[in-house]
Formats: sequence, structure tokens, C-alpha cells
Amino acid sequence: MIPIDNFLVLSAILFSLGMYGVLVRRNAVLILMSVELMLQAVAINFVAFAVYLNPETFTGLIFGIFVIVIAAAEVGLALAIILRLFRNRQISNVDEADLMKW
Amino acid sequence: MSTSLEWGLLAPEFLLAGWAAFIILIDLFWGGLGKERLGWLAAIGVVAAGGLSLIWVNDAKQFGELADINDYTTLFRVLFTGIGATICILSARYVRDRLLNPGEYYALILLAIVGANGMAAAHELLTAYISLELLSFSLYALTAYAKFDLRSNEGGLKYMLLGAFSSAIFLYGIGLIYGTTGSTQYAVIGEVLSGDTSDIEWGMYLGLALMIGGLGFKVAAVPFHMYTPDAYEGAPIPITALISALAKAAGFAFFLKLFAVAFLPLIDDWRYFIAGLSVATMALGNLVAIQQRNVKRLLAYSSIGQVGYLLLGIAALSQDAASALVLHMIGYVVTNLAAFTCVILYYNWTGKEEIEEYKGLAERAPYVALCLTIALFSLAGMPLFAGFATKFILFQAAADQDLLWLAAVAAFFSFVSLYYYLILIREMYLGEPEEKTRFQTPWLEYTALTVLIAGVFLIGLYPKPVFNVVEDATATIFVSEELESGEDLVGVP
Amino acid sequence: MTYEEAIFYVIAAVTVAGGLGVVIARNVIHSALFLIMALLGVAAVYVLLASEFLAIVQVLVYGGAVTILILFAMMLTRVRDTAGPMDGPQRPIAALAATIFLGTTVLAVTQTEWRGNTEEATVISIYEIGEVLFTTWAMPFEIASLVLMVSLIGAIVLARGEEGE
Amino acid sequence: MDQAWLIPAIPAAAFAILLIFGPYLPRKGDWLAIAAIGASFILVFPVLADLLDQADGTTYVAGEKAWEWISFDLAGVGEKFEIEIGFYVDPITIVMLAVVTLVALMVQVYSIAYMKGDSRYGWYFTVMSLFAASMLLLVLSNNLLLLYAGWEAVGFCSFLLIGFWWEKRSAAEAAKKAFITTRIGDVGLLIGIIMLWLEGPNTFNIQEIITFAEEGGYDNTYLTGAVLLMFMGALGKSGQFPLHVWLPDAMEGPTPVSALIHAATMVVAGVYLVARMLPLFEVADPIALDVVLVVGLTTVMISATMGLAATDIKRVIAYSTLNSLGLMFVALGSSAVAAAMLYLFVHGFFKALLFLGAGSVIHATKEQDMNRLGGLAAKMPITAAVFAIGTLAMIGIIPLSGFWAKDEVLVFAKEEQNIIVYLVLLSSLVITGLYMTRLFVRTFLFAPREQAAYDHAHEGGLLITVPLLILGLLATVGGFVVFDEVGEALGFPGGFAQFVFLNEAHEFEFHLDTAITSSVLAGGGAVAGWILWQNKAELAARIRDRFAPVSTLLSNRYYIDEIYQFVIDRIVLGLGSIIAWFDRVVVNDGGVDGSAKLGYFTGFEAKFLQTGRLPNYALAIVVGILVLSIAMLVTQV
Repeated sequence: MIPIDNFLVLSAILFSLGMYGVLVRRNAVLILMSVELMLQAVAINFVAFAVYLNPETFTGLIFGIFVIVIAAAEVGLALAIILRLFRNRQISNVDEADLMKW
Repeated sequence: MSTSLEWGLLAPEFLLAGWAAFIILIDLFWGGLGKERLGWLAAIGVVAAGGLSLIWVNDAKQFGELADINDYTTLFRVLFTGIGATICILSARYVRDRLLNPGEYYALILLAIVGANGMAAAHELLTAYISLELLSFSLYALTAYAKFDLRSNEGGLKYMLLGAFSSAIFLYGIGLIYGTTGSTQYAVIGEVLSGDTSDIEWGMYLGLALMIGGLGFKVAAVPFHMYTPDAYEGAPIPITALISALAKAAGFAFFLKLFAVAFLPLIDDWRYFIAGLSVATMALGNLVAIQQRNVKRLLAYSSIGQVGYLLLGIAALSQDAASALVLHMIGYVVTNLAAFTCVILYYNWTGKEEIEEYKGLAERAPYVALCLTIALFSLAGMPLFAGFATKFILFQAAADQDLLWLAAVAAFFSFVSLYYYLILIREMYLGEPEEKTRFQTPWLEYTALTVLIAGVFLIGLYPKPVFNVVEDATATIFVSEELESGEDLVGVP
Repeated sequence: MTYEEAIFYVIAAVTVAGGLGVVIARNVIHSALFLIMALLGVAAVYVLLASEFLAIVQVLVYGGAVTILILFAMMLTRVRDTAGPMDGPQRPIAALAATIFLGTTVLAVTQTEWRGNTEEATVISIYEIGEVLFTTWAMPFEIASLVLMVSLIGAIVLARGEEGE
Repeated sequence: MDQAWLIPAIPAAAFAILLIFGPYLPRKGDWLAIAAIGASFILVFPVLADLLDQADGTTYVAGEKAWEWISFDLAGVGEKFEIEIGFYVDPITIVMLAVVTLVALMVQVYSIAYMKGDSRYGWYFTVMSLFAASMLLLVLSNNLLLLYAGWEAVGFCSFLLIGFWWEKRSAAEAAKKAFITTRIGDVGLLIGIIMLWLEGPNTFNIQEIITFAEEGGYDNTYLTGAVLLMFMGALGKSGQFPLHVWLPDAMEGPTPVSALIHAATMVVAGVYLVARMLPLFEVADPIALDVVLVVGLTTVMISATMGLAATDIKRVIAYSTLNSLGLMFVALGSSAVAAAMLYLFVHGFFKALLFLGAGSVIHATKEQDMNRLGGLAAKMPITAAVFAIGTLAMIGIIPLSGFWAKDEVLVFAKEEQNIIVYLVLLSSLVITGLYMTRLFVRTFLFAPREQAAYDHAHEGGLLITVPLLILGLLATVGGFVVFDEVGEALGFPGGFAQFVFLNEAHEFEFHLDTAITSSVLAGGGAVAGWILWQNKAELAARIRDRFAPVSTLLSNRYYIDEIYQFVIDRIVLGLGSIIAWFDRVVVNDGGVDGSAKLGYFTGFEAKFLQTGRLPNYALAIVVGILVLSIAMLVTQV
């Protein structure tokens, strides 16, 4: 009843918001949250394709589950790195981490 | 649907994962073993896994609907385990002197190899993607592994966040391709795309562009390369070598297989975009390298330049080009590992990594200076060495596909690259060392270095046997395409 | 507009509002709360897509574990005390880029004639999901467990305090 | 002829042994290097004998032997891709082999004395062996790839040897300059080779490519492009205008190296390449040969005039080398292979002689500026005598070898080309006479200008004088091979011209009018030189002051080096820094922060603060994605 395009456009909006967040946010944790948003958009896409277009094999649905798994793992590892940076340098803004340049 | 799975086909991966756990446990319960021997122990496991994968030489099996175990997989398994074993050996002293938690360090390297193997074996996007993440995650953690080194933290952070960002983009592309073609199997995608695609072209091309972008990040193509120099500089040096060899080789194993099987029907549509990326990558990598003052950054930019040459093989995709690409990659991996071995040795001795600090190396360690010179000349594509032979075959394959202009650009930039390699060589030979004393000789590392240099000469002077192996390997990805789609796609113009 | 569509629009509005909140809120804790809102919105979208299993996973893994982790990290890194603006200086360009990307994507997905039934979501039973997850997709499943292990090892090694710290 | 492969293989083996065991061998292994090159020299004779035996009357059958090296199927093309290791022997090869092995032998013997006591004595002989092996490989190769490998290897040895005393900054810089300048040409050569292969008969074999071209297999314009690119390689290696700048600087290397590599052998590789590929030049558009001719002529004129102003004796000889090489290219540009090869043959002897003589002077006096020398003839009679032979041969005085060879070139220039070419060549004869006489007079005659150097002077030992005398003898009589009788007496049926010309019947000609004209002009130049620079050279000084701008221009070598430096600084490095700057500033900062914080870019510090930042990296990725997606959608949908 709900055409698939609705979901796809929703996903595109979420994805673009996440992209915007990655580009503007200074805090590493907020950037990570924006990436999570993008991954949510990706998962919506996959699930929508699976249940609408391809319900016989529903690979997309499985893909969606794995995307969530990966995203969770990503948060864990990234937060550890952010924490480590903060403990060593008392910063959590990515634009202050610019020891290496040129 | 319910296929019985032959788990035995994944024996090398199981061995690696099990060995990783074993290493952690050994480190935990047998402190007396010593950090250095732990590295050698890890190397033994990796070599065993590589040996195990030789069971399937000239075999063609499938693991469910997910992965092929054929010559292509075997070649890359051997290559990846070779890289891994070298890195473990080279890490031994470095880890002993400078890092905490050695057990986990080697475990992560072993798991990274599992991921790389998965990328080469998969013939389906989900498996390939998860393997890619396994490799990437291990590398993120390893890049930040020097916990109290600020540059390592920063490199890890940049690598991790940008990696996650580009993964999201890549996944969005996969989603669109899945939506338009209805499958994640390479062969099915290829079949759908070789039919009429006028109704789905919007989603298909957007998905393709996003996938190229995501893969471009993994192999460090311009403009997705920005993390590379920072991650290279920040990471512990053996890990820099690992990223430059394993991540690139695995990325291209995936890239090549995916594009050769799934996207070959669209080659005329994406060829010039890849060619454009290739030119940008060669230009930026080689020209910016001239300005570098740090050896790791220099090698980072030089490896970006090399990615440009490898992309040329994708742009000219055909069976020859694929063989040429894989051959060049093997040559690049061997040469680059040789160069990094020298850099690691020097770092272990002195803790220095700026180019100007290499002055007088030729007097203090003539063998290392000679080997580094050979490796750099090979990277610059001088005759006698691997870089020339493989580049020559690659350029010839590109010229064969009417990309002569691209081959000419590549030849020009490989000339430019000589300039910055000579800067380093000049420092080593013409600079005055601060002290005159010779360094002591670490025999194991010297042996590894000698083997790698011998490989550089072997590929440079007599590439035929290696080429034959590579050709058998790449034939499998093209032949399977032919069988499944029922039409001759080899030599598509 | 059918009532299903109406529900969709409400949920979509909540989700987008959450997403927008994540990227423009001026307070980090608000951002995190907006993220929870967006995640719950996405869970509801999964329900609309007839995938209750995913919705449950979403609420448990994301709404629970991940957001708590993020909040913890915010506390530990004292994000609220950070001086300076929340957003970097490249905002105008970022907005432009995101808008162009949105336009391109929306254009592409609406122009594509998707092959298959684009009107009705098919219900896929949880049994089927469970079965294929452990048969057809066994290899990614195994590898995903290794990914989690890597993440675990990495997180422990990096975050653990060492002697003398 | 089957043993031909041994000729490069023996020095190569010597190189390998010296590289690994050199430091442990008695006398650092110099005897091994010399024995190896001596063996190669001896081996040339059986090869020559084979060639003569197989001759059918006066027609020679070239010998060829090859082993498969790389071979694989090209699925896309359906052909087999093969690279061979193969050797090809024809009369041109023999001439080169004779010159290379003989001069190398002389130079290495000489080097024992010259390099004695050097801290890198063993390394010197190691690299010399590698050089000999590479040069012989280049000469003998039957295919373009192997030739290219040898080509690059000799360049590499040249790099090592020019920078032999790398502690000296000027030597290190000269080595780098030589390497990079010649590599510019090499890129052209490589592209040319690939072009020939691509449209050609799927082989790198030189003879097959020539046959293919003669049958009209290549498109004419395409072939012209390919041969001109190959000519670029010759240009770099033989130091022809505009890539000549490295050769005078290459004199930073040890003098025996200059004699061997930068006079007798490596620099003539370009001539050899063009001679070898001449059939292609002839098939291609006539413009190809015209380019060769014009480049040769230009080099002849600029090098001769620059030679007038130089004061370093080695540099003067270096300019005379450029001059001679230019002359060989003029001959090739007139399709006169025999004349070019003859000149190459005798040039190898008298130029090596000049360099070794100069080396003897430098060795004895530790001085190489002719303004501080003079009067050495009294103390070094043998050196002075052989140097005089070399000088006269270079000027072209009858009956020394240079005369006969130069005369052949002149005859061809007169017959094949227009009068302007001929006149330019004649005028260069006068200048050659002038500067060569100046060199000799200023070094060996009249009062010494610096007493210390003079006091120090002495004749070198036997190891120095014997090679000088042998080369002096060859430089005197070498030219007589132009007479068919002499050729026949030496065992070449039909004479030397017949031999080199392979199957095209041609004879050396001797035109009395040309001979007289050239003798008068060259002799006149020499006499004028004598008058100008005799005693304290007041006359020359006056003329120099009168034409000060010209003299400045000449002693600054037409400012060509400066122009190159400018171009390199501004364009190459500039391009690099522009792109680096683009990466840092435009992608990282400018495009990113520019709109928001334009003011920030005023200071250098600001640039520092704004790099290495993650959001900017992410933006680069996004921009890349956007460009890629939009371009793909726009072009494909």
C-alpha cells in the first residue's frame, strides 16, 4: 500500500543528514552518531528492497541485520579510539587533532 | 536453499582464527615465552595457513553460494599469508621494544588476513563486505595500537571515522545495485547488467558511482585518499607496511573480481571514470611525494601513485589486463615490503624516520642501504627490477585496450617518481652519518630482506613462472563468467 | 492517502526530525536523545516494512546498547565542557554538498523503474530468517563474529588504562 | 657466432663476483675485471671470423641466436607475447664490439695506475665491469627490449661513475643531472619502442620490425612519430642539442671514465641506435632524417663555439666529443651509415687518446685548468706527442684517422644535402682547428703559467704510457681502412665500406676537391689558433675583450643550463608544489573553509592550523562521490 519510493526517499534524506553531520560536526562522538544515521539509512534501503522487490531470497533483509551488527561493532571500536585520544590529549574535537598534516 | 556446506574449504581461515586465539592465550598464560618469540610463533601459524591453502591448487570448488575456492583464491591466500608472515617477523623486535599487549597485536594481524582471504574468495557482496570490514577493523585497531603515541591515536581516529563514513557510502551503493539487479551474487549481477538495463539505469549508475567511491577509499585512490598519509605516518611502522601491502592487495583482489564478473558488461560506461581516477591518483601521489620529509609519508604518497597504476589495469579490464594487474600488484607488494623492511630495521636501530635522518645509512649499514636502493628503483620502474617488468606488461595491456594515452601518462609519472626516490637514495649515500659505527646485524630480518630482494629480481628478470600462475588464477574469474552467462565476454571491446 | 500512508508520514516525520536534531542540535546530550528518537523511528519503519524481527533488534541493540555506550563516551570525554562552537567552519559547503547529494539520490531512486512489486511489502517469517542465517549465510555470520571479536579486542586494548597512567 | 653471448656474459660474471667477493680478493679484484674485458676482446675475433666465413662473396649474412625469455598468451589478441634474449651480429655490431672492448681494455689497464690509492678502488672496477657488460649487451641485442635494458643499465653505470667521488657536491649534482637528463630521452625511447610493438608484427625483434616497416606495415605518420620518439633517446644518450647539457658536467667523473663512457662508448650508443634503426628512418617521412640532420648540425656548431671559451681541458675535450657526435648524426641524417660508423670507429680511438692524455696531465700536475698549465711538452714528451696526434686527428689533418672519416662525412653532406649544410660543416672545421690547437698550445707549449704544477709534472709509468701509445698508433693508422686494399688485406672482402654497408654496394669515395678544401680550412684554423694563443695569448685576449658579449655568452654555454634550471624550478617543481598546495589549501582549506574564513588565509600560520583535519578529508570524499555520481548520471543516462 505504501509505495517503495516513500521508503527510499526517507532513506535518502536520512543519509544526506548523516553526511551533513559528518561534514560539519567537530566532536568525534557526534561524527560517529552521524555515521550511525547513514548506516540506518542504508539498512532501510536494504530491507525495503528485500521485502518489496525480492521476497523470495530476501538477501537485503539479511544484509540489514549484518549492517546493524557492523554498526554496533564500529561504535565500540571507534569510541575506544576516541577515548584514548581524549585521555592522552584532552581533546575530542577532530579538527584539533591535526598533528599530522601537509 | 539448504545446501550442505563444506566447511573444510575454509580450513586456512579457521586455522588463522584459531591461531589468533591461541596466541592471545599463550601471551596470557606463558609470559616466559617473550614478546619476540610470540611474533615468530604467529608467523608459523600464518605460514601453516598458507601451506594449507595449497591443497586447492588447480581445484575449483564453491563454498555454498558465497565463495569460490579456486586458483584465484589460492593465489591470494598465499600472497596474503606471505605478507602476514613477513609482517609478523618484522614486528617481533618492534613490538618487543615499543608496544604493549603483543598477543592481541598478532591476533589482530591474523584476523586481518582472514578478512583479506574472505575478500578474495567471496563471489557475493555480503560476504565480501563483511570480510572487508573484518580487515578494516583490524587495521583501525592496529593503527591506533601505539596507545601513548599521539600520532598513532590521531591516525587511528582519522582512519576509523573516515573508514566508517566511506563504508556507509559503499553500502548505499551496494543497496542500489542490489535493488536494481535483485541479487548480491556477482555472476547474477553481471547477467542482469548484460541484458536490457534502460529501466533501471538511474539507480544502477548511482550505485556504481558510490561503489567506485567506496572501493576507491579502501585502495586509496584520489580524492578518497586523504586519510592515507596520516594513517601511514601514525601507525606503528610494521602496521604501515601491513596497510600498504595487505589492504591494497585485498582491496584490489575484491575490486578486480567484482568488476570483472559483475560490472564487465558496463565497461564502456565506467572505463573512463576509472581512467580519470587513475590519472588523478598517479598525478597527485607522485607530485606530492616530492614535497615529503618523512619516510612513511613518502612511501604513503608513493603507494598512492602505485594505486594509480593499478587502477589503470581496472580501466583496461580484460583478461590480460587482469593478469597484468595482479602481477604488478605482486611485484609492488614484494618491493614495498622490502622497502618497509629497511625502514623498520632503521627505525629499530635508531627510532628515526625523517628522510634527512637517513643520511649516511650506506656507511652504517651498507646492505640495508643497497636493498632499499634496489627497492626504490624497482618502485620507480627501473629495468632489472620487478617494477619495470610488471609495469611494462601492465602498460602494454592498457595500450592494448586503446588506452595508450593513459599508459603514456603513467610512464611519465613513473619518471617523475624517480626524482623523490633519488632524494632518499642521495641522503643514504651522500650524507655524512652522525656516528660511524656499524649497526649490529639482525639475521632473521636480513634473511627476510634477502628473500624479498631475490623476489624483486626474480619478477624483474624472469617473470614467466609467476605470470603463468597469475594467468591461471585470473582465468578462473573470466571463465566462470563465460560459463554462467553463456556468452563470450572475454575481450569485450 | 490511505491510513497506512498516513502512519508512514508520521513516522517518517519523527525519524527525519530525529536525524535533523542529531546534526543541528547545539547541545550534545540533545543530539544523543535525538539519535534515540531517530533510531526508534527507524524501528517503526521496519515494522511498516513487515520486518518485526529487525525492529526488535534495532530497539535492543541500538536503542539500548549503542546509545548508552555513546552517552557513556560523552560523559567520559566531557563533551559538554568543550569550548568553541559545535560545528566546524565548513557548514555552508557541507549543506550544499548534502543537498546536492539528496537531490541526486532522490532523482535517481524516483526515476528508476524498480523491477518487482513496488506496492506491497511481503511478510517474511522469522523462521525463514533464522534458517537462512545459519545455512546460506553461514560464512558472513562466522566472519561477523570475528568482526565483533576484533572490535572487542581493539576496544579493550585501547581503552584499558595502563600502569602509571 | 654462437659464442657471441659470452662477450657480455664474461664481464657480467666478473661484475657479480666483484660485487660479492670484491673486497676479499687480492688487489680488490682489478685483475679479474681486466681479464674479463680482455677475454671479451679476444672473443670478438672468432665472432668476426665466423661472420667473414659465412660471407657469400661480399654479402654478409648476419648471425642471430635467441632464447625464449618471457612467453604468454594474450587472450584478448589471440597472439603469443614473447620476449627473447637474443644476440644479433652484423658488421655494425662488429665495429662497435671492436671499439668497445679494445678501448675498455686500454682504459682499464690505464686505470690501475690512475686510480691507484683511491678509497673505492675495488668499487671502480666493479662498476666498470658492469658497464662493459651492459654496453656489450646493448650492442649485441637482437630486440628492442633487451637493447633498452642495456641502455638503461649503461645510464645507471654512468650515473654511478660520474658521481664516483660523491663527497664532492659538484660530482653528485653532475651525476644526478646526467641521469635525469638522459632519462628524459629514455622515456621517449620507451614510448617509441612500445609504439613500434603495438602496431607492429607482435615482436620486439629489430630485424622483423624493419622488414615489417619496409613492407609498409606501419602508417607513415605513426612510424615517423615512433622513430622521432626513439631519436629522443639517442638525443639524450649522445648528448645532442638540446639535451647536451649533461655531458660537459659529466667530466666530474674520473678521467678514464670520461675516456671510456663519455667519449668512446656509451655516448655513441645513440649513434649506434640510429644506425641500427636507419631503415625505419628511411621508410618514415623524410622529416625524420631532417630532424636528425638539423640536430646534428646544431650540436656541431654550438659545441664547437662553446669549446672556444672553456678553459678546463676535460671540458674542451667534452665539447669536441659533442662536436664529433654531432658530425656522426649529420652523416646519419644523410643516410651515410658507413661514414658514421667509420667516424665512430676512429673517434673511439683518438677521443679516448685525448682523454687519457689529459688524464695523464691531470694525474701528474693535479691541475686541469689550461690557464695554469703550459710548457708541459718538455717534461712529458710521450704524453705531448700522443696528445698532438689526437689533436690533429680531431682537427682532421691528413693522414691521421680523423681526416679520412671526416672527409667521408663531408662528401656525403655535399652530395646529399644542400650547400648550407656543407658550408656550416666547413665553418665548424675552422672552429675545431682553433679550439683544439688552443687546447694543445695552452697545455703543452710555451712557458708554464703556474710553476708548482709544472714542477710537479712527470711522465706516468708504463701502465699509463703503453695504453697511450697503443691508442696513438690506432688513431694514426685507423683511418686507412677507408682504402679497399687495406680492408682486403685485413681480411674483409671488398673492403671496409663493403663490410659496413652490408648488402648495399657502396664505396668510400675520395674527392680531391673536398679533401683539399677541408684540409685548407682545418689547417687554417689550426694555424690561426697557433697565432692567436701563442706565448701569452695577447692576441686572443684582445679579441675576447673586443667581443666581450659573445665571449660571455659562450663561456656561459649559451645559458642553456640556466634556462633548464629555470624551467625545472618553475614548471616541474612548481607543478608539484601547485598540486601539493591544491591538496592542502584548495581541497583541504580553500574550498572548505574559504567561504567561511577567508581572512584566515592571510598568514602562513593560518595555513598550518587548517590542515590535517578530518572534516576536510571527509569533504574531499563527498566531493569525489558527487562528481563521480553526477558525471556518471549525466553522461550515461
